[in-house]
Amino acid sequence: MRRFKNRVSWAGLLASTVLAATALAQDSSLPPLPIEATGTVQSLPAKYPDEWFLVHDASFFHMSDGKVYVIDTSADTVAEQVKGMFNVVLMGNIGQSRRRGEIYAAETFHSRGTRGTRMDVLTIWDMASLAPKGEVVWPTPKRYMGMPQRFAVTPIDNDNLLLVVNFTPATSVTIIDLDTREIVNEVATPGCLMAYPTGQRGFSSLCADGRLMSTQLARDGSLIKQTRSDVFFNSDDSPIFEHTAFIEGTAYFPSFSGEVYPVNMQGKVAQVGKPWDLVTKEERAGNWRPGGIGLIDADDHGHFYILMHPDGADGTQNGGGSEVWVFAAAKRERVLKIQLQAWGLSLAVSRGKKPMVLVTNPTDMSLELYDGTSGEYIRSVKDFGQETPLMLHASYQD
Amino acid sequence: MRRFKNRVSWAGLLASTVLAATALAQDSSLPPLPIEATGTVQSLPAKYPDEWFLVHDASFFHMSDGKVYVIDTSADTVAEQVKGMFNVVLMGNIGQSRRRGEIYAAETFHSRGTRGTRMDVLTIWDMASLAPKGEVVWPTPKRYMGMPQRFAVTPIDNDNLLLVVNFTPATSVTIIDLDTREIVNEVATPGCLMAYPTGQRGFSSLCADGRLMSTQLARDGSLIKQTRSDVFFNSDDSPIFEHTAFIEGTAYFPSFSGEVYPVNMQGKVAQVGKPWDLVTKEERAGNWRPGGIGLIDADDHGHFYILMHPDGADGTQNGGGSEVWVFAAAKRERVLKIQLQAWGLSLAVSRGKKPMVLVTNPTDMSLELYDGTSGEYIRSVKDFGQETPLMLHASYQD
Amino acid sequence: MRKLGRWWLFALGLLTVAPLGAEEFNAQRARFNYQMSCQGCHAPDGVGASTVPRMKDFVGTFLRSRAGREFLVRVPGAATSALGDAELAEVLNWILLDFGGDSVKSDFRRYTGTEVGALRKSPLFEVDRYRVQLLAEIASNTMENQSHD
Amino acid sequence: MNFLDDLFERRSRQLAQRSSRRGVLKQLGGLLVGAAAVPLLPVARAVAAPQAAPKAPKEMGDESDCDYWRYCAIDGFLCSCCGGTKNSCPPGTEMSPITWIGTCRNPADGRNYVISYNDCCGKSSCGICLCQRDEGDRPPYRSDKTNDINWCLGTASAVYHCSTAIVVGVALDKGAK
Amino acid sequence: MNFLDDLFERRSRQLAQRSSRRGVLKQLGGLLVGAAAVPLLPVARAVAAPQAAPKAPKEMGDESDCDYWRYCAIDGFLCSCCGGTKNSCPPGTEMSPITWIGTCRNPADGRNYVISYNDCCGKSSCGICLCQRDEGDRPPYRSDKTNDINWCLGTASAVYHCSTAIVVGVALDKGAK
Repeated sequence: MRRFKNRVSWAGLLASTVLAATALAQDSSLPPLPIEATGTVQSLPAKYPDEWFLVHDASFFHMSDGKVYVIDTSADTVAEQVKGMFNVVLMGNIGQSRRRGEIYAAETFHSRGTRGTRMDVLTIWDMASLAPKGEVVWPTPKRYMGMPQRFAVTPIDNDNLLLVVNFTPATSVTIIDLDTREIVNEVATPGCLMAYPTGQRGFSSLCADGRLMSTQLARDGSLIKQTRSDVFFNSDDSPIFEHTAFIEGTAYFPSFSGEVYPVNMQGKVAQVGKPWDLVTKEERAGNWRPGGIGLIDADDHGHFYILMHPDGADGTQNGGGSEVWVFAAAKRERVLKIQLQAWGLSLAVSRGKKPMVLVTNPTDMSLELYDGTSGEYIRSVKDFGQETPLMLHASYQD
Repeated sequence: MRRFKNRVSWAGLLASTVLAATALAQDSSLPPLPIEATGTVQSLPAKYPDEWFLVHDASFFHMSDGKVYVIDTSADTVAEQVKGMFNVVLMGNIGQSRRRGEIYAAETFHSRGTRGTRMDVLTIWDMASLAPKGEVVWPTPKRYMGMPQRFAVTPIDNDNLLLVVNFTPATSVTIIDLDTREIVNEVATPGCLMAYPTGQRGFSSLCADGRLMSTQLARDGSLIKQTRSDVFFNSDDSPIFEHTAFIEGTAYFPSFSGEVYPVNMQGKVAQVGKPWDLVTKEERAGNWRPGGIGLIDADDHGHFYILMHPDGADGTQNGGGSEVWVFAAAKRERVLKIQLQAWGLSLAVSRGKKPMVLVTNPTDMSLELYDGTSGEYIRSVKDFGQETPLMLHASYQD
Repeated sequence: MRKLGRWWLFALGLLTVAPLGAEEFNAQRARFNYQMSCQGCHAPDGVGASTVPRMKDFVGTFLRSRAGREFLVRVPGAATSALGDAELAEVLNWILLDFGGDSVKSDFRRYTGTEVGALRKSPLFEVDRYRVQLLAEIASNTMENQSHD
Repeated sequence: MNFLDDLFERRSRQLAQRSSRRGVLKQLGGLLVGAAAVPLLPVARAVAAPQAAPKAPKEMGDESDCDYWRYCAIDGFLCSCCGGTKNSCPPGTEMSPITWIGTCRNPADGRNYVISYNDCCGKSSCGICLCQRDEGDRPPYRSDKTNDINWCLGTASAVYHCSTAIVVGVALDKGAK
Repeated sequence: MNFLDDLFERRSRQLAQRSSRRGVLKQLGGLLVGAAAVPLLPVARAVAAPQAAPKAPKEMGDESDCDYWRYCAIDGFLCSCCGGTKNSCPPGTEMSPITWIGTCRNPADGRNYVISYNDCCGKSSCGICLCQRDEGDRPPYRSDKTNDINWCLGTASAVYHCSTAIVVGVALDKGAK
């Protein structure tokens, strides 16, 4: 069918070509094209525009060849959309520093590709050159490997320190000084995982027993104190996602069943607020629930965006959703429903004045861009060499 | 559409399930299933059956994660077809030893995946365990990297020596002793490339100036003599493919334009025979030409099989073909034309009594199996995790 | 599935196991709970794997000090597990009996739900170094006792 | 490439189907409430053939099918499709000793079994029979119940190839996890 | 995954089209013989807009299109689609100093130019705008005329990312290749 369609269009083309070829007088009086330089390599602005995203394709079918694409979603063609890429090997995770113009990628190498000695490395990428400008090697490989996360590689303390989550299955966080690019500490987080920035110089982790554990660090990365919250959810019966959106120092954690837990992360210790419903009674009856991988993100205007699906059940929590719902967090109010073209698996929302929502469409692994204010579908980003772009990150800028 | 079709079939399923659920009496009086062992790993026969092929997927979009699948083409379902796989990193090449039950893979690693120190390695895979049983490391990385080949990793001398082709762009052949798994020599082949087994203990290479260069080796891999043939083709105007099929010591090299050059490789020096036409006058008028990547292979009955396409032109030589033509080499006679379902890019032919032709269909990257005697289409091998299975190898057995 | 499975059992009236009493010991239930909450990392026979500590023929060593006894409850795998207090006590007792071997004295005092419930309220923040420290203390105490003997 | 296309379409279709399957089933007035938890295809298939009832342990269905009973909480490539089996690894890989555990109901005997989902490691993604069922799956902070983590831990290589589903026990009849 | 599907279908379609295009063109009695070697689309597009003729060097067409004139002998991913341009590498890659050379005819001035196809290296396959034209391509033993080889030689990394097409000279008028 495609083939046939194509033949037809070729026939049309041929007709117009006859015209073209007879009409065209090539101008041989033009001076010849100049000799061009070899060896030229492009670079990017040190601060990426709001419309740019980092698209993390862990390449589920070829994990030794994971990729992060830098994508300009304001452009129309793939050639204009793709600004560059870098590799992140074996289910890596990334974080960004606005201030330093750096992207941090936790990745894993084996001396023989898929076998041999394992080495865990944090690679520091320069945002302007997309070249590696440094690396930090784990003394013993132990970094967390799994579906891509947003809070497994987390800069804190005005980007002086970088936290990288470990899992062996013992859990800990490696702390890196971003000035010296050295590991300064490793803090155990027994029974708890991930690193959500908390206070001036700390982080919180979600625990198996339904608590949050907050860790306060000193300027040099040494441990000041760890504090466990009260139990606020049951990870068997009412689990919350490890994915969250930060709005003015509060992290919004959605639950499997459609509530959201606001956690104030501005103090030294995470303060869990009262959960509220994302769904109405009628929607709950239709089993509307949150779902996806990178299923929630925030804009700069107090809104968070979350992927929702109907007919939710045990087992649908990672599958994504047919709609994106937008909530004014402070008002606990839904302000917009975006009907996706097909389905969404992960999303990210751009910073700046005009929030744009980028969504992974898992049926063809394309990305779809929606206006975060009107919900209007704008364009797709596709055919950019992606395999499984399962985590999207808005670009940060000052 | 697909989606709709699916719903329909689900409706049917539901209907039959009602029947099933009411008819089914689960038997709780059965003894419980036994506890099963963990840690069990499968193995394969040391000699693969005729119906098995090695499918080399260089993963053109993820070359750090190239794969070779062991495929049983006699089976119906993918679960039965796939016997195992191993990785071959960065446009590798493989060879096999019947006698040793080994597969040799020339591959390349970098200390940081896609960057850092380069290391060229020959990995020796055990055919029964599909585990690596040894490796040979190049003192200076220089192995040939490109579209996969059949004669870049070549065992000779009853599999006592292994030849691996290098390209920096200076050309040479590294010689490995397969008993000691050590590099015993490197022989320069200036202006010539590849290693086609020649005589008892030697090889020939194709040269840019339209000659063959034959290299004779001593038992220890040291060089005895190199001999250049007369010019027998023009690589500008009448190039031959570097792909060839061996039948009883004669290598048949097809030309771009549809002739075939028989080269007797049984003596110490390659002897080029008189070329003959693969195409009739009428076919030549329709520009029927050979084309593809692994475009030619032989069976055990004196036949070679070659991918052919009509409307050939400069630029179509690597694109494959719509038909496979089968020739009785000694008689210079075409014995069969196989019309492919869609298109073929590479092929391989099984050894043994009943030759079977496996062809890469580039439109969906599936493999299609044809009866080499009748030309009948038998089945497809698909959905086996492949990306670009561009080179196929028949399995050898004694 | 699990959820639906439960409905199924309801439907057949198969909910047979009564709530766990204070000091009950049901080895079958304990083994099941061990499997569901611990075995993934600690292996079927408690030998552990790579970074996961060995319990087999060793776990009883911790009972030789009070801090060690508390340690077995306060480690994250126990303290933060999804098991109820009584279930957790039962699993710990089962681990000691089934895996402990010679490291457990035959007259060891079994954990109770009450004890476990109190201890697990303060899960450890740091495990590895504390474990080493505990074992060193236990070792030196043991040597001291032996020298007294 | 078709296979990817198919797999991912299938994945979202499956989700849709499962939802709607549940939806439809509910309307059947609870008749199938129990059966809904049972993989439908194998059941239907097994019933199609008349059965002598040997008093030996029994399983039904196709172990290379995502709907096979043991895979109720799996997320990954089925080793059955990769040169391994439901409970063994493909040649040349290593089974991870560290894993996570679920329970699934065997439709042949109505029992719930404890299933250990051991990953096979040391070669890259098998890429075949991607199966995501996620029933009972919890986020990674509940590590004993998560399939979102790379469980190639304690193996020589951390590279994930495929997943097995091994019967390691019979579940207690308390509708337990 | 659609993009792979598309790319590969496109690849075989392109082959088919090129063949048939040539076939059809021949029937036009040689009128278009010269033009047949010229990418048709850019020409047609350029003509559509009326042109003032500045006496400056000129190119026509879309450099992210496989039919762009410089790509007559290319085989690989177009750097123009990967964050680079027709003659420069994407950020963070390294241009190979060792390469192969072809000639292509610039439809704007009718001249044949010497084109250097330098690969960009050090990151894995860009994966975008796969373009295989192979005109004048020879097997690897003719290394000065082959695009089947990984030309990431003499670079820090041997990993191929994408291909550029750089004007390095004007060809002698002998219809050379």
